[in-house]
Parts: sequence; structure tokens; C-alpha cells
Amino acid sequence: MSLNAAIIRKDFPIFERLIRGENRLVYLDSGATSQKPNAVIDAEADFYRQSNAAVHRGAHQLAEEATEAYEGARLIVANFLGAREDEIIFTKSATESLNLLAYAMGNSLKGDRFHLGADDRIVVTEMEHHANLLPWQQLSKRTGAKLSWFNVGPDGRLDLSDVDSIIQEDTKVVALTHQSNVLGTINPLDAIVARAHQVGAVVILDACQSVPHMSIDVEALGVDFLAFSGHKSVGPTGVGVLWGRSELLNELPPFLFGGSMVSSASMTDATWAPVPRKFEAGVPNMAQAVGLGAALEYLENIGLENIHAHEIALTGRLIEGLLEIEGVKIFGPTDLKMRGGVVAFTVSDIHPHDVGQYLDSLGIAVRTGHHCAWPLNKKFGINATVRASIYLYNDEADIDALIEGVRGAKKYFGDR
Amino acid sequence: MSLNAAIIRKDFPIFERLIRGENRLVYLDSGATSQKPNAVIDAEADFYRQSNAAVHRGAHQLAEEATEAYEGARLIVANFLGAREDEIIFTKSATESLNLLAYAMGNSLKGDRFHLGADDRIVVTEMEHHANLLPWQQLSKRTGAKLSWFNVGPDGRLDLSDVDSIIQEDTKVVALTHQSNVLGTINPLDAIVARAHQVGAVVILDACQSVPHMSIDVEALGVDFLAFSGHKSVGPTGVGVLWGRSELLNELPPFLFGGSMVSSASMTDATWAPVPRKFEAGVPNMAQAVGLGAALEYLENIGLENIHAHEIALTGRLIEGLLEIEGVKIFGPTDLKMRGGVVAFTVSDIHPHDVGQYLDSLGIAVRTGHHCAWPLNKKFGINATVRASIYLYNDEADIDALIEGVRGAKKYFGDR
Amino acid sequence: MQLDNLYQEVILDHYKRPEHKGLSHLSDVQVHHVNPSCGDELTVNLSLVDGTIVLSWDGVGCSISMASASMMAGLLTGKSLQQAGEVVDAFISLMQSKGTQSGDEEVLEDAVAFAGVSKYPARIKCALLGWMAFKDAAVQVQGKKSLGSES
Amino acid sequence: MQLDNLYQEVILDHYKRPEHKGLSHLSDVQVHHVNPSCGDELTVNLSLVDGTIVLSWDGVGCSISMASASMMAGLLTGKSLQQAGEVVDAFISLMQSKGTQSGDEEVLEDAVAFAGVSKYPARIKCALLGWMAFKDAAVQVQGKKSLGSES
Ligand SMILES: Cc1ncc(COP(=O)(O)O)c(C=O)c1O
Ligand SMILES: Cc1ncc(COP(=O)(O)O)c(C=O)c1O
Repeated sequence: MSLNAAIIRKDFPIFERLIRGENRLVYLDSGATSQKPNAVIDAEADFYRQSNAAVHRGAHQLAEEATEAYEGARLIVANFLGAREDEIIFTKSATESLNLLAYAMGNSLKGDRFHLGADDRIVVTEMEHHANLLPWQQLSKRTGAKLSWFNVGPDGRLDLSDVDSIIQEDTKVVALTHQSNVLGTINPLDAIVARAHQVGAVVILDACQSVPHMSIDVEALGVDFLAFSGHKSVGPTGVGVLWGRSELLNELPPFLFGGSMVSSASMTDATWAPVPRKFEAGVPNMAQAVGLGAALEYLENIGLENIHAHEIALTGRLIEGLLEIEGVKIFGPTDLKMRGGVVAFTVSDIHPHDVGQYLDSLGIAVRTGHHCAWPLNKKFGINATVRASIYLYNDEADIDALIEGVRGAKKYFGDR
Repeated sequence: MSLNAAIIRKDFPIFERLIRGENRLVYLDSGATSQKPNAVIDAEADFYRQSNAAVHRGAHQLAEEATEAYEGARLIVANFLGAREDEIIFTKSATESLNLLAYAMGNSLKGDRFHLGADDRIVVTEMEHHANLLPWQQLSKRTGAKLSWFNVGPDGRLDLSDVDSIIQEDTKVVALTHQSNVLGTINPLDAIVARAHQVGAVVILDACQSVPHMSIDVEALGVDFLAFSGHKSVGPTGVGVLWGRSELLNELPPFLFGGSMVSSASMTDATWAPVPRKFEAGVPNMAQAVGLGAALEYLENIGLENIHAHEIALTGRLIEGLLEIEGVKIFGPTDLKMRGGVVAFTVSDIHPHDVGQYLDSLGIAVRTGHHCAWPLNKKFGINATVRASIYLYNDEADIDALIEGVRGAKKYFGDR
Repeated sequence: MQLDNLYQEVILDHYKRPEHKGLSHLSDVQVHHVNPSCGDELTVNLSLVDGTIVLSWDGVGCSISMASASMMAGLLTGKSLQQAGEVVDAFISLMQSKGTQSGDEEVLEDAVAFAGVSKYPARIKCALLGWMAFKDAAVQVQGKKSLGSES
Repeated sequence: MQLDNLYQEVILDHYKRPEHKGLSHLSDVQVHHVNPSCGDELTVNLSLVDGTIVLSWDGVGCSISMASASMMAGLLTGKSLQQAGEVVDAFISLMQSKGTQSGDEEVLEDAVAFAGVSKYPARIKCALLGWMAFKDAAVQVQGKKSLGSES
């Protein structure tokens, strides 16, 4: 069954507004953040209007209802990922989810499974978003653990020719992205997961660019931890998810300290509540978690398979159209089997900012810059690209507008 | 000018609902979380409907508008506290704000101002919420820094008889609450701030229970850092604030690592963006920050002085009414000059849970338990109390309902 | 009053006059449980005498947790571990029923009075506090006995 | 087209044919600035010859940042540090005007063409990149010169 973007757009009120005068909004920046359907906006608002209270705390009806709504959202997320409820931790963002892991490991004591020292190694890749590079880079600095990485080839794919020599015996953590937010590359995981588990390392997946766009089952992926952000999944800002295997979350020390995460506390000592509470200190982002639940239900109603197929079809149209324009260079694989709907490109020697600004004047929203992946940009010898990213509400007309817009930009900056 | 709670309640849609059958909602749990006015709910929703985009990132109109909304909220918070814009950091909660400080200090290198080691000391108090105790307790464990604390006397006030011997020369951090979330005590700060600065320590104020309820000016307080939560200030869940003096924030290493907080990054190294960006990694909780802006504007329109006076009047009525009931014991000062509108009490030997449940059956929402301050509870030799907390939408009828309810609970559990 | 559904007469009676309360001097195992959300504490002393349960308990807590422990002690005393296990399972399932079950009086006797608790999610933990402590104790006592029989 | 307000003819001209671009071999100070949000980079070489400014620059960046650096170099070359400071201040204030100023042609000459940029908050940093680098360089060169005169 295919998906009707025109009908879907009706669920997203932002598409009613006009941009830079009388232009309709062609939103191709969902890789940065997605737009929100009414179902999500209303779920947050209704929480405030109907059931707002501190969860897990009061003995009154509102607190009961708030708890039910919040824990209900946890169940939705768990089902969405094929996980167990107590394996879902609500954070404020994928960035926090990944930092949580790095800091919690940093809190491990010597002898603990997750303790890192000079004899240990962390492995990342050259295509990581800063959110999945810097926490590990800095943890490596704090603990003395070595940092290695998989290189990215000129084709925009990880060089997996020698997995065994990069994931060495001393490796404890392998952190990588599921889909590059610049190249669109979807990384194959099997060889990495197999090798990591062979040496006793855990695999941490940055699924920011995949969870919103394709059907994910954590068991099938075989990874040990997974992070994503609500705001890229038609959900609210201010909420992210960390999924982890139960037994690992149980072993992992806590990260943020505060209310609701202790089992007992004295002035000098404390013991921790069971997972997931151990990792959710303080009054949580309740309305946002509830909104995220509504978002994932919205996506599931449409069907992740449908969404993925729709995006891939549009991606093919976009790549084809762009490649017909002289001077356009696409970074990342052009084979649709290896990629998702994020397309980064340059247009002759016109600066991406200028291309983006020109597109903006037509109502077309793209992102320009390094997309928080400096090392990858340096690898390709560039400072910036234009990035179009596709989601369920986009349609052929959006793609064609972008292609036309790029032609226009070439004229505007080149031939004037 | 006094405040008309009946009119204010019209701004808060939750008061339209009924509790446990046909009871009107008597919400006396604002110390846990406050209710939200339409202005806040709409501000969040409108952000999603009108200007949703990733801030600081895109070269398109939505991104510009989102940035303006988000930075506009920062300015509102700054003005609200009498601070500078670049001194305001948006976090997810006060809990995160306080953990940010503890972890950032933990990231300081030897020789840095904020570096802590076995020769240093952290001072807290016995009345801290876990959110302002555990981060310091655990930092002390990680770094070897000593942990000391101010005791709480039987009157529910800090024992300040010997400030100089508690804040010793080796003290680098003094972290304390502005108002106790159990006792209601408002702590006098002058002597502590003076002594802390004398020995070169920074003073960190947990202002969760004060910022929403009284006019605060950080300069006048003289502290160095201050934390509060949006959700207790009629703002959204999922947003908190850390304020810090510019020069201190500049010196402090970052906490969460990720996008938008670097100035440059390679695989093995990174440099940091200027404050406040350095502390705001990733796509921020934009809609919630905007909602918090609307919340603080709402409070300012009513006037913090008016709110405070209103709450103090109701607090007096409540304390008086409760003390007339045989067997009721109030924890904390009864002198209204020393306290805010949080009142914790026990009723004979009826368990607080049972009292709370009885009140709930009448539509009265209070909190029961240890209120995330175990050490304080132990100090008073109790496991739990009933806590009523007052806010701008409460009125005399709410107070009288609670007092009547307590009488009823006594009868229900005692005389049946 | 709706509340009477939660606080049945028999619950308040047990609360005011708890049974088997006060820890016996001798026990095979002792288990201490805490409800971190309210600070309630409960200790169970469990012995097996000729294969039947001897139970005493003590604690501080709300009417629900205290009355539930009191009834539990009465119900389980004199039973075998296996019989007790069935009662425990029946009680737990009643607590998780969200108000849809009324409980099997054959098995739970007076403890069916707790059916109303299952509609108050925040109180289910209170009602289960003693039962969970017993469950732990039962596992431990079994371990101990089987060790003992080996030696 | 609204966009023409931002990309004035003269801006695109400077972008395509930048002036004073390419670093001179000799300079009293060299300053390198980066715009972290887009990765644009710009280097300024500043010398003071008999108290007047000699300026060259190089960099990679968008039309706005490159054209702005080009015009800046033209405007400031030959001026004293003090005169240059006034021009820089005028330009910065124009950039912060959110579209409310049109700029003083007496002072800014062709650089008034950047008035349109002030309506695009995301681009103001681009327009200021070269100017901020110059500002830094000016401070450094002054420090150096006064050190020099002391020795
Ligand atoms: C005094 C005090 N400090 C800290 C906190 C923690 O705030 P939050 O849970 O919003 O992070 C609270 C409220 O729970 C509080 O009352
Ligand atoms: C691949 C990837 N990882 C991590 C992040 C960080 O997500 P957030 O900013 O929502 O924390 C992003 C998006 O910015 C991303 O695209």
C-alpha cells in the first residue's frame, strides 16, 4: 500500500503557513527535526489539560492518571522497538541518551563490566554525528581508553574490510550510527555486531536517522543499546529514548542523580531503584513522553514499511534529478539499497549557504553546513554541503521543486 | 494588590475536570508540579504549528523563526532572574541543572578552578532534596573531595551557629536549597554566601521552590549558580534552567557532548563554542523553552509579589487551621516570615498514605511520602508526611477543604 | 462512600489489631523489604516446622500494607510452602486485576477484601509489601533446607 | 525577487571578483577566524605602514562572507586604525539593525549593500566574519606596536 502525502500533510498544521511571501512550505529538513501532526500536539496539550501531575509520587487521582499516561508511553515505545518495557529509558534527546551511556560507564568502578581504563578500547566510525563521537572521545580522554574508528571510503560507506583488526580483543564499546545523517548510508551491522560480541564488547547504535523511517526490531538488529530522538520522529522536542538490554542496564551505574531514582539514601550513601527508574532522576518530561507515544502510534498507523518505501521512491527521484544538473555532486551512495532519504550535495562552487538561501526564498527548507559531522566533512575535503532530507509528508512536487530550485540557484549565482 | 484565584483558575483548564466522581479539584501538590495555564499550553502548541525547526542550524525561514522564539525565551528567563542572556542555560530540569554542575566540575582538569580532589570540600545541608544532595555526594565519592553539611534543628531551620567551621578554607562548593520542599523553610543566604566567597567557594542555589513563588534577583542573592524547573513554575515539563555567572560558566568545562556545542572537532579532539551553546548539546527542548518563556511572562503579569503575598496568607490560614486539630504535627517553622507555602504534617498515628487517600476521595490532591529528602525524614525520625503545597490558583476554600478533610480522615481511620 | 471499597471494614480491623505481628525469636530466615516510594518497612520471619509454615512479621506502614501483612500471616501459617505459593499467586493476580476480579474466597478468605485496592495503582505496592517479602523468604528457606538436607 | 535585497548586485560582484584576496607575504599580524555553524574560514593579514592599514585576506565561504571581506579590505586599506574602527563600528551596527537602518554611505560606501543581510539573522555572522577577524587583528597589532615602541 502506498502512502498519500497530500492527505498526510493535512495532519500537520505547519503546512498551512506560507513562507517568504506566498510560497508553500517545501520542508526538506526532517533530518534536523521533523514536523508534528495534530495528534502529537494534542497529546501533549491534553496531558496538561487533563492529567498533569508528578508521576510515581502522589496518592491522588491526577498522579495515578499521569503515571498511567507516562508508563503507557513507555509501553508504546517498547512495542515499537520490539523491546521490553523496563528496557526503555526516557531522556531529553538522543544526545542525552548517548552521553548517559558514556557517563554511566565512566561511573563504573574498577572490576565492573563497564569500567574503562588504559587497557580498554572504544571503537567508533568516521561518519558519526558529534553526538555519537564526542561523548566517546571525551570518555576516552577521561579514562585513558584507546579510541579507534572505522574509516569511510570515497563511496560514503564504512570500510569493513578489516573488522577484526579494528575491533580488537581489548574493545569494550563499539558505537556507530545506523544511518549517516550526511551521506544517508545505512550501515550493515551483522559483521560488526558479531565481532564486537566475540570480544565481549557492547554495540551502541545511534538510530536517530533510522527509527523514524524504517521498521526497527532491536532483537533482529542484535545491538545492545540504541538511541533516538522524539523530535525527528514526528514527536515533541525535549524527549529521547535509550533502549538497552535489561541485564546490561541492570549492571550499568546511574547517570543523573536525584529524586525517584534511589532505593534508599543517606547523607553519604545511596542505593538505586530498579531500571528504568534508576536512569530517570527527577520529575520526568511527562508530556513529551506522552507526545512521543502518540507520535509512534501515528507512524505505526501509517506503517513504517509504507513510509520507508515512500521515502526511497522520492530519494531515487531526487538523486536522479540532481545528477542531471551539471556541477552537482552527491556525497554518499547513490544505490537506493544502501541508503535512506538524506541527500547531501554541492552545486558547482556555489557555497551551500547561498544555495540554501536561494531555496529558502522559494519556500524550500533544506539544511546547509557540516551537519555536526566535522570529521566526515574533512575526510571529503569540504566545509559544507546542502542537505535535503525526506519524510512521510513530502511528495514528488517537493522533490521537483528542489531540483528546479537548484537549477535556479545555479543561474542566480552563476549567470547573473 | 491582591490576587483573585477564582479568575486565575479560569486560565488553567485542568480545573474544569472533576475528581473521583463529582468533586472539584483541590490541587495542593504544586510543590511536586504545578498546573499549566492556556498561555503555556498554547505557546508550546503554536511553536509546533508555526515555527518548528531546528534552531541555530538551518538557513531557512522556519529555522530563523524557531531560533528567534527560542532565544526570545532565553531573554525572558534572563530578565526574570535579573541576569544576562548568555548566563541562561536551558536544561531538561533542575535535576539536570544540578547534575550538569557536578559533572562539569568532575570534568575539570587538575589546576582548573573547579577541579576537586581529596584536599577539597563540598558543603551541602541536611534538608536538601535528593537532586541537590546526590550529585554532590557522588561527586565527592568520585573525586575524593570531602562532604560536609549544615544540620537542621528541631525547628526545621538550618543550624547556622557555626558557619565558619562548616565552610572551611578547603571548601570549593556550597550547594543548598533556597526553600525546603518539605519544611517550607526559606534559608537565609547572606552569612553562607559571605563565608563561601571568603574561602573562594562558589554557592549553588537550588531555587526549585522559590523561583516560582517569589521575586528573585540573582545579583541581590549574591549566589553564583541557580537552578530551577519549568514544570513547577506553571511551565512545561521537560525544561529547566541553570543560571551561572558569566565568568564562571566560561571557565566551567562542558557536560553533555554533541552537536552545536563545539567550535571545532576532529576524531580525537574538540574545542567548545561560547556559553551558553557550550552547555546545550543537540537539538534543544525548543517548544518547552518557549513554553517556559510564556509561563514566566504569565507569572510576571500577575506579579510575583502578589503571588507571594497570596500564598503566605493562605499558608497562615492552613497552619492555623491544622494546629487546631488534635494530633496534627507540622514539620518546619510556623513563623510565616521564615517559610513559604509548603506545609508538611502528620495526623496522629494515621499513616500519611491513608490520609492522602482519604483526601483524594474528596478531590483534594496532596503528596505523601518522604518527598525525596530521606536524610531529612530520618533526622525527624519519620518515614513520611502529608505535604500540602500552595500556589497562585489556590484559595481559602481549598485551604478550608483540606482542614475539613484532615478532620474527616481522623474520624474515618480513628473512630470507625 | 467510594473509599469504603478500598478500606473495607476487615482491612481497617486488621490494621488496628494486626495478627502475628511482632517478630518471633527464632526463624529460619528473616527478610526485610522497603517500599522506596513511601519509606514503609516490613520484616518477615519465616520458619518451616515439619514442612509447615510458621510466620511472624513486623513493620511500619499504611493501613493497606499492615492489614495485608496481617492477613497474609494468618492465611499462610500452617500451610506447606507449595500451598502458600498458590495463595500468594492468587493474591498477586488479584492485585494486578485493575478491579476486574473479585478474588477467590476459597483461597484468599478475608483477603478478597483487597480487591478494591487493585483499582488504585499507587496502593498495589502497599498491599503486596508483605507478600513480596514472604516470597523472598520462601525462596531463601527452600535454598537453606535443600542445603541442609545435603549436608 | 525578495532575495535581491540580500544578494545585491555589488555583493555578487565582489563575490565573483574579490579584492585584496590572497595573503600578502608580509604582515604584522595574521588572524584566522572560523564560523563554526557553517565551517567557513577566513584569514586576515594586517600590517601598519606609517600608521596606515595594509590589508589582505583569504578564505572559503559563502558569497556574503567573501564579498563582505572583499569590501572591508577595500574600505579599510589606507585608513588609520582609528578611522577603521569607526567604519567597523558602523558596519556592525548596520548588521544588528534588523533591517531598520540603510547604512551611512559616507562611511560604508558600497558596503551599505549589506543592509539587507540584517534581516536574515542566520547570515549576519557570515557578513561579520571578516570584520571580526580584522577587529581581532587590530587589537593585536596595536599591542605589538606599543610593545615595539617600548623596546
Ligand atoms: C527543592 C527541590 N529541588 C530539586 C527538585 C527537582 O526538580 P525536578 O524533579 O524538576 O528536576 C525538586 C522537585 O522535585 C525540589 O523540590
Ligand atoms: C545521526 C544523528 N545522531 C545524533 C543526533 C542528535 O540528536 P539530538 O540533537 O536530537 O539529540 C542527530 C541529529 O541531530 C543525528 O542525526
